[in-house]
Amino acid sequence: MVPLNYFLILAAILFCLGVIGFVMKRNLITMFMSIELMLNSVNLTFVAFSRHINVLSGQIFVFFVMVIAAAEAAVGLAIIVAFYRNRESLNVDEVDRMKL
Amino acid sequence: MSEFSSFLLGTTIKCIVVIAVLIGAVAYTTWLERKVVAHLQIRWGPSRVGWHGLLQPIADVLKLLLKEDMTPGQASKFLYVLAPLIAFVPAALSITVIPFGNVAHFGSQTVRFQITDLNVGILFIFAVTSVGVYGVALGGWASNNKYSLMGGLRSSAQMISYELSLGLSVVSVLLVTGTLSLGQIVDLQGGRWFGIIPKWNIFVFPLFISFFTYFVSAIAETNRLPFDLPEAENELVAGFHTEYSSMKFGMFFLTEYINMITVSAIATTLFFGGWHGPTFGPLWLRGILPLFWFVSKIVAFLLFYIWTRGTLPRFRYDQLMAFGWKFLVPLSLANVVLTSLVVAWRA
Amino acid sequence: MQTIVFFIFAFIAVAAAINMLVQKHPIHSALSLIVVMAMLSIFYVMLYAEFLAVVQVIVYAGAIMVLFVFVIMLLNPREESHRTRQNRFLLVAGVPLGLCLMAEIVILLRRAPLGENETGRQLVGTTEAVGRVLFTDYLLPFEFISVLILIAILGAVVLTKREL
Amino acid sequence: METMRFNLESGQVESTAGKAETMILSMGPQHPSTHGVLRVVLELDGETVIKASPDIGYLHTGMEKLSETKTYAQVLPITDRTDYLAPMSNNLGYIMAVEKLCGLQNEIPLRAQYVRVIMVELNRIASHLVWLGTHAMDIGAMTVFLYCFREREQILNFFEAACGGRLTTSYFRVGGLPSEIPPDLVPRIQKFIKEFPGRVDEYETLLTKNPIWLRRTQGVGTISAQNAVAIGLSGPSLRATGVDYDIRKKEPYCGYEKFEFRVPTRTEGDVYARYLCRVEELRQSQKIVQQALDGLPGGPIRADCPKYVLPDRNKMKTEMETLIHHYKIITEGIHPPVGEVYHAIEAPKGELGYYLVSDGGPKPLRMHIRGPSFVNLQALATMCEGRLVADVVAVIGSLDIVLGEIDR
Repeated sequence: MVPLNYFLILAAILFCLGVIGFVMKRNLITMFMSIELMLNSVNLTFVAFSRHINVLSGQIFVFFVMVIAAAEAAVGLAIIVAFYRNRESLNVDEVDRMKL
Repeated sequence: MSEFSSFLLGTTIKCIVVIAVLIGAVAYTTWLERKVVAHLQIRWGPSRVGWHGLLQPIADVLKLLLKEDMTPGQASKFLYVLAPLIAFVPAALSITVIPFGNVAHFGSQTVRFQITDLNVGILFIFAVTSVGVYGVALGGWASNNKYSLMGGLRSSAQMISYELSLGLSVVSVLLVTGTLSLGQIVDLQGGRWFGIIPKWNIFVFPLFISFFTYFVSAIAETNRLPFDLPEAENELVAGFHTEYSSMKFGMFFLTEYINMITVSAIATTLFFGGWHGPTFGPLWLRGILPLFWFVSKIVAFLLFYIWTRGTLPRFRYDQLMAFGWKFLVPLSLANVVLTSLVVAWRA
Repeated sequence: MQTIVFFIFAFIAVAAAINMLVQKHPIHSALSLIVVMAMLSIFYVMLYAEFLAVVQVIVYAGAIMVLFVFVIMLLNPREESHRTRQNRFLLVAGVPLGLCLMAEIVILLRRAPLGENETGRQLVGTTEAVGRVLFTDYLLPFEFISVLILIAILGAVVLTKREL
Repeated sequence: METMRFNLESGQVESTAGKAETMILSMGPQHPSTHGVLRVVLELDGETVIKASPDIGYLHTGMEKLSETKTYAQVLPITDRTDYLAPMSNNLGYIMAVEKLCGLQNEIPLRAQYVRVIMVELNRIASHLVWLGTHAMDIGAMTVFLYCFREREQILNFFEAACGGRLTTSYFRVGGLPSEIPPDLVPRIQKFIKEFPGRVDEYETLLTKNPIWLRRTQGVGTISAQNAVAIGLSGPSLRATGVDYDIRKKEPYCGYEKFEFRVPTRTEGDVYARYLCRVEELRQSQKIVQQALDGLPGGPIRADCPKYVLPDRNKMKTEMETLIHHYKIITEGIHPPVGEVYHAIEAPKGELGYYLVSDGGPKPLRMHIRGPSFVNLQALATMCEGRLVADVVAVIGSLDIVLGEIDR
């Protein structure tokens, strides 16, 4: 039996890597992937706690997070594609320009 | 711990045997395909290497192994090498949960003809096969060839679309059987109605519709005619594996045939009673016969595959997508509703 | 035994996550992320959440990440360059900030009163158990989320239409 | 994806900054379904074709120029190699042009004319069979291909029996035929022709009503009758648009007016219409061959015109004058009168015309071939615009082009 702490620390490491990626990366798609990494690490804590306190709710939340992540990916990637069409770039620094 | 190690040993042996048999089966599926298609087309097919060309698959493998292994100069090398592996491994993995025979007794040992009976068996297969898309998509992308890229894009779109109707058509089977474990699904299909009709799922009322949607989407999932758009050789040269040669190409080839076998095996398991069939004779024969029924059902499916290949022309890409989304998905959705109504009415 | 397995896979997960940040081309990052997700699926199995483990692979690796790879292949962007015009300090600040955050969480975890699993009950997240809870206690959120995903589909379709 | 545009005129790849998202796909010259060495430069938006520019010349062998250095008899083998799927038609077109040049067009004996019709119509069947097989294969139906080649093989055997060559027949001669056909050939062809309608039914069961085939071909590669005439389409591709133009009917040659047959037309002008027209032509050609075989007259096989036509070999051995004519024709070749002539026949692919200029010498001063494939290929760009890549393949297949004739 692996202690709960191990999972939580692993999740923390993954979450922070996600944060670092989100702050450092300038590519919209990679930033988006960093967000997914954060979501995943949170999922891991949910499942770990669910196991720890013997309630299934945690797993249900993970299920919901996955569905939301799917929705987010669909919309987010659509936005990225639209952005790329207009700017021919994926650099996030160019998002703030309002006009073409 | 000894129980654990004997389990480990048993499973390892099973895995090795299954993979070996599977690859042999693939080799002879290619032989079967070439032979049957040849006879459909009034020619002989392989007939020089061995009796009726029976050694042809071995010659083919040797040829593939000995061919020069080329990598395009501008290709993304790592992904280019990785892609065939990504395609191959999930295909081989998905066979692990399929029960291909009854429990047999050899002396004191009892052997179950299934590597492992997961209680999420079907979901496992879906999970594993959904990873297989990467092999095709990345293979197409990494080759740095426009034809390959288009093949890769086409195939990822196609596989995602048809996975939907594939999943939905399986849902109605789950509604009727009430379990995700393939072993239990097969067990439920034992016995007969009125002493004649076997209790196969295909004969349960709305399930023949789901069999239809399942099999059509399965043909699309395995990229076979009339849905072989990703490698449509007349438009895209060879699609995603245009640039592949030697054993890397062989891996893709192997994957396609393993997928055919897996899909047929799942169809057999879900709809045609798996390994069930008449058993008779001495004990050893009773142990072997289920295996025989299972294999013959799969061969029947493979023959159907080959027959369609010999008969039908190919869809166009947009028609394929329209067929999937406008016909198959609504049909399988309606079928799920119908099945649940039937199940509710029975309960 | 389990702990050893955990450490092996945890190491792979972290390495893959770091690789995701280090890689310049988005497609390599995406592949690393897929590895992380596969590892998480293994952890779910270790935590007896078998349904989630499978769904993790189907949804994340099989659908979401395919979408990512698909978009990357479609746009075929060049390798990322780190020469950004603005916000250069983020580059410098990012790593320390993240490390600080990590340190905080770890310190908090060490203080948190996390006892061992008190009840002897072994909770297994089978499909049936998860489904039962989902369709009784969480029916309303479930319905809401299905509407949400429908809206997302519509949104994605509208966004990718050529004339915005 | 790529901001480059291929300029066919200059042969350069130009940058079109700001016009992103189009991809240049060079389809061919080594591509499984561009029927030889055709290169089509496609400008794609996703999979939609914005512009299709055929790029030809990969098979150029200078046949027309080469003909100016050969005697009239030596040009004949060159014509085999233009449309190599219909060598008999090419031979006939060329030979008839030379005959016209020499003023022999009314001297050809009836038997020779009938044999010519039989051979040319068999060749039409063979050519259409290759078209049908490859066209079906382009759309993914493999089996038809082998069925078609089974019948084509028999026809090639007939050619071999008649003239010794299967693809490079070089069969007809100025004034008639080189030799009498073998005695067993007529019953063999009879037998084949009797079976043939059943074989066509066989192909049609696989395709004509197949829903996938219909979806792939109906409404694809449409061209209006007006456009088709403007481009100069001919043959089945033209008739599929509703224009009832067949040289065999409009300007009968070789005694086509004696045979009863229908010229199939459709009005849709799409790939499916072209398919139906050609399949019907298979049946009509079968009828013509049947009639020609039934009414095959006896008599001489060469015109009696010693200045242009080789004499009978036995006569040559006994008559001094004939020997001299033979010697002159063999050593110098024939000397048609000064003038120019154009003669067109209905080849399997459309109007095949030979234009010859004679300065009175033994070699043509100029020869030009009006090949149907070359003209029909022009329609490709209009037919493909706005369609998908897969349609390009279907359209190329339906145009039935042979690169040997296009590049010449």
